[in-house]
Amino acid sequence: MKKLINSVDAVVTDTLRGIAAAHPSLRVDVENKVIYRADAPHQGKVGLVSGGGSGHEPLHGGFVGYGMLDAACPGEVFTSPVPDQMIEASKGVDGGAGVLHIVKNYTGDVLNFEMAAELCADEGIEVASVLVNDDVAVQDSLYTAGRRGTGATLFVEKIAGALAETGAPLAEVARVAKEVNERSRSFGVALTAGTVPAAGRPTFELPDTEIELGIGIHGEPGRTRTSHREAREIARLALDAIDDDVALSGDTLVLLNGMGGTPLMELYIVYAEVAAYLEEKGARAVRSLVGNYVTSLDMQGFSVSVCRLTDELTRLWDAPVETPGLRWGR
Amino acid sequence: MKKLINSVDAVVTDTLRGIAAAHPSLRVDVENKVIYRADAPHQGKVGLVSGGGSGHEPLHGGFVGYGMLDAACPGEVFTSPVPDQMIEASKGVDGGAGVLHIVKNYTGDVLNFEMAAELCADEGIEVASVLVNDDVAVQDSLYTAGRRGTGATLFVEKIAGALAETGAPLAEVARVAKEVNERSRSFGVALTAGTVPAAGRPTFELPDTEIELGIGIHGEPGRTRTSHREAREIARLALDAIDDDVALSGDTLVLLNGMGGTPLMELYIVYAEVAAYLEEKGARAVRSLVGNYVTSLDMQGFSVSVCRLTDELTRLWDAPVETPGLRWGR
Amino acid sequence: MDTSFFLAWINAIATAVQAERDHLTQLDAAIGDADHGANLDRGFAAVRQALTDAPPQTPGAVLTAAGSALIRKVGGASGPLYGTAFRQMGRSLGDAAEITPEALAAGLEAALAGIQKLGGAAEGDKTLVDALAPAVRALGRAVQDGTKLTDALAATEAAAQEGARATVPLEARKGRASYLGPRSVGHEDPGAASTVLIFAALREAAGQA
Amino acid sequence: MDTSFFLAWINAIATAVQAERDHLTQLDAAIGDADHGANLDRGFAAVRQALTDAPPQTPGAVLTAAGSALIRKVGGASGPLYGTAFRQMGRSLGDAAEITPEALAAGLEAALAGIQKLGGAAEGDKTLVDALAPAVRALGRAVQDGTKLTDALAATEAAAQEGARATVPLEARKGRASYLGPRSVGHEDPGAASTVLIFAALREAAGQA
Ligand SMILES: Nc1ncnc2c1ncn2[C@@H]1O[C@H](COP(=O)(O)OP(=O)(O)O)[C@@H](O)[C@H]1O
Ligand SMILES: Nc1ncnc2c1ncn2[C@@H]1O[C@H](COP(=O)(O)OP(=O)(O)O)[C@@H](O)[C@H]1O
Ligand SMILES: [Mg+2]
Ligand SMILES: [Mg+2]
Ligand SMILES: [Mg+2]
Ligand SMILES: [Mg+2]
Repeated sequence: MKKLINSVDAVVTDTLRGIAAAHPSLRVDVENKVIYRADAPHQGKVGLVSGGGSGHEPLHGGFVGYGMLDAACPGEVFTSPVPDQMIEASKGVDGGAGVLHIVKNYTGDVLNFEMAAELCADEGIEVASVLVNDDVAVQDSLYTAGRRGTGATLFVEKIAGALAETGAPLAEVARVAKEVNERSRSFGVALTAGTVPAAGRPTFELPDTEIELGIGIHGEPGRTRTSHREAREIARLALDAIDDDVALSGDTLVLLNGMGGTPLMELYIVYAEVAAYLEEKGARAVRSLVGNYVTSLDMQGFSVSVCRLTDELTRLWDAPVETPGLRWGR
Repeated sequence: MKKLINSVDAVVTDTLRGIAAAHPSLRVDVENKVIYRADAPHQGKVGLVSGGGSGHEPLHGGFVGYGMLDAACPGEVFTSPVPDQMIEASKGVDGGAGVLHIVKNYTGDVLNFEMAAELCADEGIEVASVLVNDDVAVQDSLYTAGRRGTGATLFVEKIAGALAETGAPLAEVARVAKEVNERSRSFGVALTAGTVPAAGRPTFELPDTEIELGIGIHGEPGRTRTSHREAREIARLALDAIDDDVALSGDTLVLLNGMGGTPLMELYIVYAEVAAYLEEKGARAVRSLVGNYVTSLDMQGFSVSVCRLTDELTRLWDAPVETPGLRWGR
Repeated sequence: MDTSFFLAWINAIATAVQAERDHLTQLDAAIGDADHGANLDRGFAAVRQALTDAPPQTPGAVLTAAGSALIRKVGGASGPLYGTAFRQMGRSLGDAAEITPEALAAGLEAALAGIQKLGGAAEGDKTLVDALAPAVRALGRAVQDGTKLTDALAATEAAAQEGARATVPLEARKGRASYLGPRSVGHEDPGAASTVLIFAALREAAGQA
Repeated sequence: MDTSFFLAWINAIATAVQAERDHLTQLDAAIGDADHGANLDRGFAAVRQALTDAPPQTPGAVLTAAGSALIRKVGGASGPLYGTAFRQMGRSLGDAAEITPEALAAGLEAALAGIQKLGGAAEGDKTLVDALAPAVRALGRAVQDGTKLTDALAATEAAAQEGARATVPLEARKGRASYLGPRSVGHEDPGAASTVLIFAALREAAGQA
């Protein structure tokens, strides 16, 4: 394992120190591991809090700022944060209008956020939660943990954040967040596995001739392994999985997301195929992002997320945002 | 070699197709390999043209837009573009106020841009050129090719672009571009080498215990190899090299740049050490960027670029910019 | 079993988790996200710290403090689950100074109930419940039969061990491993493996008492 | 030497460059950026295309067209350098239909001068000039001595080969390899190696003529 770190134990703290140094628009509580908008709380505005394991940067800390999150709680690498962080964050951003917890659907995240929400209620903070579960690679059923939350988290954070900025009440912000999640689907492909610092070697081994389909963002292996092939065909495999789940049509917002170790050049090459596929289906990517947004350490690969837009969602997507990871209109 | 591509020969064209699909603000001439601002040329505005080998994305195509470049010419991977591209681009962006060529100091780039500039002059387009040569890892002398152009290219493009947007004349825009270059220094470190698609395997081999110091952005090996160590010490090695060349002091603009295969988490970890080092020297990073901006395919590693700011440069850096790779104030 | 017995138990768990850290992480790498060993090691180090900083005075207080530290420091799925288990067990022991085998068995039943209420996993879902539930049953039976405590705890550990081993052929329905669907088959559940460590530590603590 | 001789030469270069593509790229990987083989292969494929699309009628026109195609299609350092070389040689040959050995030697001198004017490299800088300059001198001497053309070209190739080999111990002062400083020592310059191919192709063309 070769990484730019000081020590395996300090990766999260050192990352937070770097974020603090790089972004004067953020206030970073390194000890309690919470990243705030420097100007939080905002009186009368719903506070948005998210969090999850580290290793997915810029998610979530890079999305704290005007028009998106008010605070983010980074856990250890690939490990959900603890309730203390979420409680601290919720207190710090509550401007009297309540707090929305944006939770990716992983057992750990769900349990820890649930505990935090209960304790927040005890302290008189109104909390609503939205669960993001966009990953079509996972079979959903009443008896399983359900689908993972992946790339669509960015859509939810951006769009709910834009609505919160207008002064909308908690129930409304939670409603739009849920709608974005329901209208979004994702699928991921890995060329290589990432290496968790504490583990010291890649989570799984992939020969040079194979790829993993249906991977998540925690280095877990995918559902199936198949032969490596042209970008065009790989993009098609990913989009077929999405299209099988919910037919692609109309105006869409597309995130072509790098897993951390894949160069932008390759992401653009895949994006060209994604755009062509959508057109074939009679859908259109009217908004798009291509780059590293919801990563998995140094994993090579990509995920594609598609949100079927409504006029409201498009308008909220276009609204100004000013965060380290996403910025326009200001 | 495992890459998300359709074929080795099509990487540049396919990347351009992806850029075209993702960014409606750009006009991409895939056949002639030129990326333009969709609204170019601007009457009375100096046109900014840059270009260089592909594999450094988002440089240069990702920096085409309001407040930065008017056009970019991507060559084959790690190969400078050809004069035809530069001539085409210069014609396409000339709004009567002349064109500035921003050229990274590599023999190939220099020679091809020189030829293009001569042919542009023949066609009545006024061209000025600025050479970027910020890499302190290369010993400079009258008898060598001189220092490479690396991360500071982004500074030059942003700041000269901002000045051009004000309607400043060609000589002024060229003057500020040169000033930015003169005030900037860079140094790069690799943990692994990138793989040129046509070559099929990494340009050099590095054991798990070693790193390369003083690497460029073309997969060329560095000046020396040393043992892998803590991020803190590696950052110090890089900044010592810069500080030895020109003492670091005062207000600075810092780019902590990923080489393409290094996750943002590690870049932040290094940035924390960079900020601490500067403070130790009595300098301050008053502006900064942390991320993948001037990359080298899938190479793992980073480069750090420092520009000693003046009030004028700070103001121009802060001016609005709207490109796929850099965006604020609009 | 007095306060120092429970302190010894927790200590033995911490030592075992540290020794087996890499093994647990490797199990988690196969069907999870390669952090179970690191999670628990971080958690039980924090537990040790908490018990040193403010030494609890009753068995119940030891377990409640341990559970709280796990919830505060682990994160992930195992933090709230094991944390809740220890807290529920602590609550079940009340403020008694000396714990009978019957109370121990009842406490572990409460732990299991807490985990199942929180995580919703049934036996057969390929989670730590698959080791915990048979262990709790084995202890209950042994105590009812009046078996000697050390023998009862040996049977409990064996049941946990067997339950853990029996997770290998299962397809996961809960936790991260469930994302793998059929590919989760053929691997031992890391949480079940760490549950075995907890019962081995319990047997050890009883052997030394 | 007539137009078809020069077409045969260019053709032989293109064939050799394609065959040696990986070798040239590997040389460039050691001290450059691993693209010299790909660059020249792309360039000479374009040259072939250009010569087929609009067949030139004189030796000079063949070389000028080849040089222009290289400038248009290669990029990098070698594109303008080799491109200029062929264009300068083409200009030096004028519109003669038949080229004497003396004119060939003069043409290659013009090529060398063009490269040195553009790139500023002297002998010993570890560039293609280190193969080209001795080859041009060897041809000049042989022609002056009235050596038979095939022998003269064999001597030329040998001189290029020796010059290329002599780049191994040098420290680069021009081109990308210069960034490596002392670490460029111990490797053959890729451009020098491709220059050898050009002279081998010339000897071959003469042998077949
Ligand atoms: N819903 C659940 N109920 C009971 N145990 C669970 C549940 N989900 C996960 N687990 C247990 O947690 C273990 C994983 O713990 P850990 O790796 O520390 O957390 P994470 O899965 O968040 O990375 C699994 O092996 C499993 O035994
Ligand atoms: N200034 C120069 N003068 C002469 N030859 C040069 C000069 N710079 C580079 N070269 C030659 O170019 C070769 C490299 O060509 P190539 O790899 O195609 O271009 P690039 O260096 O742009 O990648 C070197 O091996 C060297 O022989
Ligand atoms: Mg985890
Ligand atoms: Mg090159
Ligand atoms: Mg885990
Ligand atoms: Mg080269």
